[in-house]
Amino acid sequence: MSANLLAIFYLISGVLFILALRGLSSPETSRRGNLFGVLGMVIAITVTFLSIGNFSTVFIYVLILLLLGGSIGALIAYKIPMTAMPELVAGFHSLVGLAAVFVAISAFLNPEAFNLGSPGDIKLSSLIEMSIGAAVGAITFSGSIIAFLKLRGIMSGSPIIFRGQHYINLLLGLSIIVLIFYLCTTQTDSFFWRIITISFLLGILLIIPIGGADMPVVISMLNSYSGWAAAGIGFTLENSALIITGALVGSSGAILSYIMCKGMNRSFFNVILGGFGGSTANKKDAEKKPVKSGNAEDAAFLMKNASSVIIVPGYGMAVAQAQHALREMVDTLKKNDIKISYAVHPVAGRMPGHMNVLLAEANVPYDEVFELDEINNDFSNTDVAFVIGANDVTNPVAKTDPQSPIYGMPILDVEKCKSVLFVKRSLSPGYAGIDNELFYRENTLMLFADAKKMTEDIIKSLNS
Amino acid sequence: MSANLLAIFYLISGVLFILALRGLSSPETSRRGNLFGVLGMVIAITVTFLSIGNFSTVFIYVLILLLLGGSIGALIAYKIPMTAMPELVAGFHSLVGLAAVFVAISAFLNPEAFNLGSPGDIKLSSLIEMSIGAAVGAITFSGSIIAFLKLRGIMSGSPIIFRGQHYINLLLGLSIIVLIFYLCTTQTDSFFWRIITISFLLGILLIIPIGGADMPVVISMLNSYSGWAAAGIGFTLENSALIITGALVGSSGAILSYIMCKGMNRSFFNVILGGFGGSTANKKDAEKKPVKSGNAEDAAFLMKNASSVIIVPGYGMAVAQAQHALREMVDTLKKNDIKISYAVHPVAGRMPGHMNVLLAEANVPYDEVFELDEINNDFSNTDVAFVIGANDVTNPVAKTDPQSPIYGMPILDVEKCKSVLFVKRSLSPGYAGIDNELFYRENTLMLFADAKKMTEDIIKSLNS
Amino acid sequence: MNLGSVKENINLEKRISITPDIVKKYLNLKLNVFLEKNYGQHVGIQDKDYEDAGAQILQSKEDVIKKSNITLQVDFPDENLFQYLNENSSLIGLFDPVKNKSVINKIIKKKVNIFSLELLPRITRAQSMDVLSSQANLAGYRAVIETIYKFNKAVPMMMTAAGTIPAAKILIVGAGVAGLQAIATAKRLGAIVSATDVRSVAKEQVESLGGKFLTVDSNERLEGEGGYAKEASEEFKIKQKELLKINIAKSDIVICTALIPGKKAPRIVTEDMIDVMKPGSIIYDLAVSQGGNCAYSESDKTVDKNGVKIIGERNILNKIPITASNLYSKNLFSFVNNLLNKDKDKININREDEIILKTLLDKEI
Amino acid sequence: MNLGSVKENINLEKRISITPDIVKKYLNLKLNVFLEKNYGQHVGIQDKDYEDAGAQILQSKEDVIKKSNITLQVDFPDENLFQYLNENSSLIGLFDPVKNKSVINKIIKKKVNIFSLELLPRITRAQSMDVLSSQANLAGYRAVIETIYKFNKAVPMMMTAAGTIPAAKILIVGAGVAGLQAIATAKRLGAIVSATDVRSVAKEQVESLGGKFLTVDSNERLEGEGGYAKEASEEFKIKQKELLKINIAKSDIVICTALIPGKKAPRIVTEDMIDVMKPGSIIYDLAVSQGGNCAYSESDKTVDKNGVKIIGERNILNKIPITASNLYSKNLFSFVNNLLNKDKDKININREDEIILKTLLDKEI
Amino acid sequence: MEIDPFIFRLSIFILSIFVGYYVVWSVTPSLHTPLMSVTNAISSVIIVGAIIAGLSGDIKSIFNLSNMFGFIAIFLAAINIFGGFLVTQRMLQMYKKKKKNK
Amino acid sequence: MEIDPFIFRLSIFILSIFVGYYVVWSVTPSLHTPLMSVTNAISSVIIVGAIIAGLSGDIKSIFNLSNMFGFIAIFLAAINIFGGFLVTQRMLQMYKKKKKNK
Ligand SMILES: NC(=O)c1ccc[n+]([C@@H]2O[C@H](COP(=O)([O-])OP(=O)(O)OC[C@H]3O[C@@H](n4cnc5c(N)ncnc54)[C@H](OP(=O)(O)O)[C@@H]3O)[C@@H](O)[C@H]2O)c1
Ligand SMILES: NC(=O)c1ccc[n+]([C@@H]2O[C@H](COP(=O)([O-])OP(=O)(O)OC[C@H]3O[C@@H](n4cnc5c(N)ncnc54)[C@H](OP(=O)(O)O)[C@@H]3O)[C@@H](O)[C@H]2O)c1
Ligand SMILES: NC(=O)c1ccc[n+]([C@@H]2O[C@H](COP(=O)([O-])OP(=O)(O)OC[C@H]3O[C@@H](n4cnc5c(N)ncnc54)[C@H](O)[C@@H]3O)[C@@H](O)[C@H]2O)c1
Ligand SMILES: NC(=O)c1ccc[n+]([C@@H]2O[C@H](COP(=O)([O-])OP(=O)(O)OC[C@H]3O[C@@H](n4cnc5c(N)ncnc54)[C@H](O)[C@@H]3O)[C@@H](O)[C@H]2O)c1
Repeated sequence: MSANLLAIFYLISGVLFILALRGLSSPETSRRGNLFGVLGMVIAITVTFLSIGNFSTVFIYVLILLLLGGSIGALIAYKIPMTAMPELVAGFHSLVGLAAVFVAISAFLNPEAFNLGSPGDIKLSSLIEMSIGAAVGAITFSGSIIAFLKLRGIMSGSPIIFRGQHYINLLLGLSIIVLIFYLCTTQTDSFFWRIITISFLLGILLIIPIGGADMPVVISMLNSYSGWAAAGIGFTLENSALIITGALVGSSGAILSYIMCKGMNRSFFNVILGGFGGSTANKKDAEKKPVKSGNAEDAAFLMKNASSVIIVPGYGMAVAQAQHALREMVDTLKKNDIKISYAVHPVAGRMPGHMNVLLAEANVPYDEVFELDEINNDFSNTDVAFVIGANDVTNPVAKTDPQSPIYGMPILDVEKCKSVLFVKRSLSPGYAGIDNELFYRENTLMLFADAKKMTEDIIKSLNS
Repeated sequence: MSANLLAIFYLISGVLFILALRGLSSPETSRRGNLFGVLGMVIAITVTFLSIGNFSTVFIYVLILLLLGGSIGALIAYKIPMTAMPELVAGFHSLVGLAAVFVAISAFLNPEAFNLGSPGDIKLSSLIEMSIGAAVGAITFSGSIIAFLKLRGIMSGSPIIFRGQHYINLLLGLSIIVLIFYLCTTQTDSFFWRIITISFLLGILLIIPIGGADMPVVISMLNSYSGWAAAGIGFTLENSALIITGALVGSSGAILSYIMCKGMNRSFFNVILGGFGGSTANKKDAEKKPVKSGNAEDAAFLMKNASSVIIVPGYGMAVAQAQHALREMVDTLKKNDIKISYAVHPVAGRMPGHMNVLLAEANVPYDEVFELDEINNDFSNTDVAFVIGANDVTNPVAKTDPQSPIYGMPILDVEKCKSVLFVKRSLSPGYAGIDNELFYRENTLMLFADAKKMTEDIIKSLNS
Repeated sequence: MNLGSVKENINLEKRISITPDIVKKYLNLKLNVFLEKNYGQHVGIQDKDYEDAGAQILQSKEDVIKKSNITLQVDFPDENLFQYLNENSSLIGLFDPVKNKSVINKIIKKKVNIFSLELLPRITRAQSMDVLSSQANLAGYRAVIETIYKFNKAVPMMMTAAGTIPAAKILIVGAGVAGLQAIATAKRLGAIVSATDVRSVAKEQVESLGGKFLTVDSNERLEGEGGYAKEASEEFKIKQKELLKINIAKSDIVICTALIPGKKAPRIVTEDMIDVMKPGSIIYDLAVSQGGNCAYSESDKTVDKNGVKIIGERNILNKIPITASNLYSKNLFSFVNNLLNKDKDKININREDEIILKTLLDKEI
Repeated sequence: MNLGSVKENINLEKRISITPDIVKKYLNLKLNVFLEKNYGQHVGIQDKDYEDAGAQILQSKEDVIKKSNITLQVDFPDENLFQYLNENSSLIGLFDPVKNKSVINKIIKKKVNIFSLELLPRITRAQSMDVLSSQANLAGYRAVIETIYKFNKAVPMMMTAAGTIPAAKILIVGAGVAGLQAIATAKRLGAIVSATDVRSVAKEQVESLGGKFLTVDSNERLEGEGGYAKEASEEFKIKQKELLKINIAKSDIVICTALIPGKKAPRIVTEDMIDVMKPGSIIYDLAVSQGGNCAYSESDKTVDKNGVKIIGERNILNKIPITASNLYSKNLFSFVNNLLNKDKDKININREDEIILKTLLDKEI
Repeated sequence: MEIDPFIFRLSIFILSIFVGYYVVWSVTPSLHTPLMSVTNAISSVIIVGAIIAGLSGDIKSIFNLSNMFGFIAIFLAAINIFGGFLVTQRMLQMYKKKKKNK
Repeated sequence: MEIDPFIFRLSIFILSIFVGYYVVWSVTPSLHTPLMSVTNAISSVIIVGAIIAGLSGDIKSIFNLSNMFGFIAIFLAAINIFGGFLVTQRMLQMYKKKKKNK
């Protein structure tokens, strides 16, 4: 296979990878996007084989390795519960990181195979590239392992912070640079190995101060690192597939973590460097039971893809005066052919008929408003319950715990819906002053915000 | 200057152009974006000079040409009224197109200078590239000229359509391809000239069937063509600045025309191919007095940058039940520190107090609602009047024409505002059945849509 | 020039023609204002308030009328006062010319220019004088308040721990000025509101207030001149009847406002419809003085038919005399202002002016 | 088991304890329902309606009481009927134990279990029986309707060709259940609503209905048990007075709902405040039967002070008897349901149950 | 006047960074998790390097240290390729199911 | 094993197309007119070609036909460069002014 043809194919696979990411811009095209990714990978692997062309027995081993690894990967992918997604991705990252390190080592050991010179006399530029690749790969590897352990719960999710942490990291980083410099000037093996070792250490130290809540950002950042590592190796191997894809993954991962930080209202640098300021907040989090909290986009997505939604208004809607926004949100949902009803609990709010006043003000048609008895059986056939500023009136403790102050009150069985969205500002209790265990359920997503603000944001997402 | 350094500088200027376009993603960064563009251009030109390096007397001529052209350009840029912007851009495009043609001709005449072989024995790939560049450049040139003439009013803005138009265009397009093929096989001069001639013709034919209203789309499309032409030349000259920039301009122009079509609810292909279907609508437009019609973004932009806005509600607001959306829009504006009042005309709507009922329903505070006498003097100090579904109550004919059925009615002097936005579905009259001359005023922008829809769209724009 | 007003017969009419605010406006036009003693006392306005505003209080009706070049009233002054009316003076009010021909003729004989504001043309320029609109609007509002007051249930929907109170269903017959304001008021209170009318443009107007429009399925065009309705055909009436019968049976409150200018009010709610109404329901017939839209309705009486109350009041505006007077007096002021010449120093009966031409009763009838 | 109810003294009390809908619910619990002849006639419910629902109509009060194991009333039955009450039977109603000690003692002597629902604890489980809430809610609604009916102006703002009608200003004193519903109703009608209360949580609640809260600047915590208010200190009262004086002068309508459980209602609107009110203004004192929040207010009278009307009614719920009865009877049903044992075949006076313990008047008082 | 291929690679690298930057901004936030997993899967193109490393050099000395590292890298990357794409597919399938229910 | 530079240029070309595609989507619609005018200005990089064309070849024969075309192209492109960027600046200035008024 000619070098030109090879380069063209690598270009094609790079473009396919771009299309893969692009596909995710909307759920409709997302699956096609994934297929593009697969195709790109197949092309890249195939032409690589073809370019080497020595279909000896070794080839069989490689194939076996490929299939073996593939089966393991597939097995993991099928077996893993969806909730373990973040740690899975972290685990996978560590593999990429390690692979990058190994490729770099291999090139370092046998530079002739890659046209990079001979051992002890490797081309300067290649040497720099491969050590950067190896270092970044090693950081990715050990960092991902820590992230994995934290998410898996094997290591405590709370940040580990000690004095001078940032200085040590800085020192390690600088020493890597110094070592690369020495490696280039002396071409001594040992420097190379030290670079890798220190990088492993740095990876660990970079991640341990980061709290569990920030892990998704970290994972995306590690993703970015693995991209840069691949790009580094790509330069070494003069392989444009690696360069394109590495740069793509590198920059998209970095941007993604930035976007996620913005979404969570956290400072990007604090998260990446770990432990700056954010530490106390994290400590408090650790003591609480875990809740799943989402944003307006998640809520919009869930409702847009539902066929029926029940709105459960409560006192918080009244406080936020969110009734008009709510009505508008419902109008938007209705345009998507989603069936909407309102479930009004007899004591929702702070005065008899409180919700009715507000819903009437927002011109909600009377025939969409149901009282508890009329609608309580419908929750189990409903996709989403959108609980906006209500709390006590959904609390199942009223049915189960005779000691509870609200025992015996009929409640709206929102938990029977496929998903429950709770819009409120915090985990604080309602009028009765008791905790609501629904907040911690599997099928609950908390939307922490002022009810009006959140509803408006959901409208925005629904429209975009 | 070494070829490598040159390539790096070209890359830098390409990146600067990317940043220039990127800067326009928000008004705040837009001016910086433009500066990036200038910088990129300066770098590209400078290194080109340096790469040639023969600072002979000729160099002086070139400099003079540059400055002469520059002064003319600057003069035009300063003298032209802002309203003539579209035709100006069209005119400029024609220059780029022509320049591309000339560069291609120059290369064709003197291929040695560009390392492309010798006359009559030009490298195949270069020949293809330069003929594509020349053809696209020629189309851009003649097309832009037509667009310019139409917009300037020298040519009629209405589409010129004749039977078989599309077939002729197709034929011309095919013949260009055939000619390129012959040119490559025979290396005969005359084919090259014919390609250019036919392309000029094709450019004219492509644009004449397109109506004046669609011109902005066309201009953007021509922009795209000029980009592709530059890219073609870039391949010929093996110049990465031209390739990067050409591809950038080419794709961004195409996408921009697509986006604009979507925004205007027109089919992209109909517009680009011209005359498909849209013709009748255009003819009707031509007979009416001209109104300026805008979209939600324009309205949002105007109001966001105002310091005070007066809302004038009318019967249309009631029909559309837009009061809640209106209230939300006002809330959003208030967050931007814009002073808002509502001006309620005594007979707005169809019943005494009609507007008050609806504004109260939307919880508009009473102290923001003013009657005619209280507020009529304020219009002259107000930036924007947002007239939503009102018509008769703003019609100045009530003051001027004793024959008019509404003569003698006091009216809200909205026309005294810096800008007046009218939200209504069409130019149809209101209750009194008379035309409102305000629609045709300089400082009026019509927002044709259902009042609720438009208000919601404005909210979206305000938030984005 | 002098302008005056005497006390109405406050048993029949509680509105007044001049409020203290308006006195000032007349003074600005250089008109003197004369009022009878205790002119507004029955609505809580004291003579002192008038004097503070610049009016002059006279002891007797005669004194006022004798002094006045323009006399403003709601209803006729007492017949024995007619003798004191100045020749060429103007008398302005709501005189219902169709019913009061003889009285009017008496006044015309005295060479008094009598203007009756019901006759005002519905042109844009006359909107500020349009008494019918201003008063009908309040009547529509008040009719809802009256019925809700008499209604033995709560109107808005309330879902409470002790069960759900369903929203009351209110039907408005005739969606003119009064009907629309009734719709708005009922909507505000949380009722389920529907309305019907013969004019097809009414549909959009009703919906613009959030009400439901009951459309009679017909292609007759019943819009008459000036936005008023024409009388409907028999076929239309039958269709309307079918539609209403179903809807009235479901309604808790019905408010009737349908009128046809110069004709007897159409009879829309018939006996059989009332028969099927739930006991406790209420019908308010605002059209009662023009003959009524509803069977059984009688002026100033509440008729009870199997638990359905049918209320008819000749003058519902007596229930909100202050607001009604405020608007009425402003309407009169606009009218007087238009009646004066350019220098505002004399009355100028300009028959070119449609407003003056149509309202002036100068031929004996 | 049998359950019965006799006609109230309909001059004082128009509410009833059992509606036809509820009859069915009792039958489902296997209770027989006995009612006196013409039990609901005064509110338009005929004996036939009850019979259709499954109740048995008896000719006399004695018959009903003699048959009943559980007697449901609003107020006491006539004293001469006490003799017929069965031993160990239950009598349930609103008996105002503070005021009616002697009558209650008489009944207790008869070994009758008498339950007074005012004493219901405000716990979540009791919400469906909470008569005070259900009735106060309606009272708040109705108080607004009453005052607006009596008000001689229109309430909502209307900008019209004949001038602008300003929105009425309504002030609500006490933002408990009744106060909140009054706020909601007044808001609906388009009034400018403000409210005040001693409890600081009331602020958020008032604002959640779109009202403006007038905060007395104090750091006293006046929230008592069960969400009720405590009596305020003198200092607080002085501050409140200053605040209210300014605001009442601007108000067209004031609705007083302030109560402190077990105490005389606080006197909040004083003479000097009423002096500065505009003539035509109206005060409705819902607290009148507990002593009134307002100077001059008297039960079942409308007092006129310089044109300011002060209205006090002992039982405003007589004005919406149907809705009030609907909710009251449902409250009673929930209470009875809770009173029965698990198999619903006998009364189970379970003193462990806070609801029963607190409402049962078993010690002579 | 020959340009060093490194310059071209640099251009490609920089342009790819821009593409990556923009592509992600256009992804809807609700798809951020699948995005993460698909980029992870894609980043295993490193396998290209691994294959080269594993199969490079003389066929006889193919089991020397250098190649062994390559082999292991192939194995690791293979896990990631299959695992990554499949898991993404699974996630996206969830989104689809919801749609169909409708 | 040398790769033809054309391939690299092709890669650069294609990646630039992607960048152009994405860049435009992120521009707010209210800036579409300035966007059009700035891309127009940028498209005058064709001047690079023009300069090469104008100044290429032997210094003595510099006024032959080929170079003349180059010269004219320089002139045309120069108009566009100055005109384009300046007009864009003027437009953007308007946006700024409005902001300041506030
Ligand atoms: N209806 C009646 O007559 C009446 C009378 C008195 C008492 N109650 C009692 O009131 C309760 C009513 O239940 P409910 O579910 O309606 O209310 P709730 O249980 O009191 O819960 C209201 C929730 O709304 C949230 N919230 C408050 N302001 C908000 C805002 N601006 N944006 C978003 N969320 C906001 C609060 O959580 P965050 O603080 O985390 O945001 C709170 O947990 C019952 O316990 C009932 O017994 C009813
Ligand atoms: N207030 C009263 O008591 C009363 C009573 C009777 C008559 N009038 C008369 O009514 C008029 C009131 O003036 P006005 O300015 O309020 O109303 P108008 O002059 O009647 O104008 C209303 C405008 O709203 C537009 N519109 C209708 N539906 C719309 C929708 N869904 N979305 C957006 N726009 C919509 C219509 O234009 P498009 O069709 O182009 O959308 C129409 O031009 C006066 O002439 C007055 O004399 C008043
Ligand atoms: N030009 C103006 O400035 C101006 C001013 C005020 C009112 N108007 C318009 O004039 C129109 C009539 O107003 P009005 O209230 O004085 O009218 P009205 O009092 O004469 O009649 C009341 C309503 O009853 C309806 N009606 C008549 N016969 C009916 C029947 N058989 N069944 C059902 N409905 C029936 C009429 O259509 C009208 O809507 C309205 O549309 C109003 O908007 C115009
Ligand atoms: N737990 C429940 O389920 C439940 C049920 C109903 C009501 N509640 C709550 O109980 C509280 C009281 O309700 P209520 O209406 O029966 O109370 P209430 O009738 O006893 O008093 C009415 C209001 O008057 C206020 N008040 C007392 N003194 C005052 C003064 N000097 N000045 C101003 N205001 C004064 C009180 O704070 C109260 O808000 C409310 O907050 C209500 O939400 C709870």
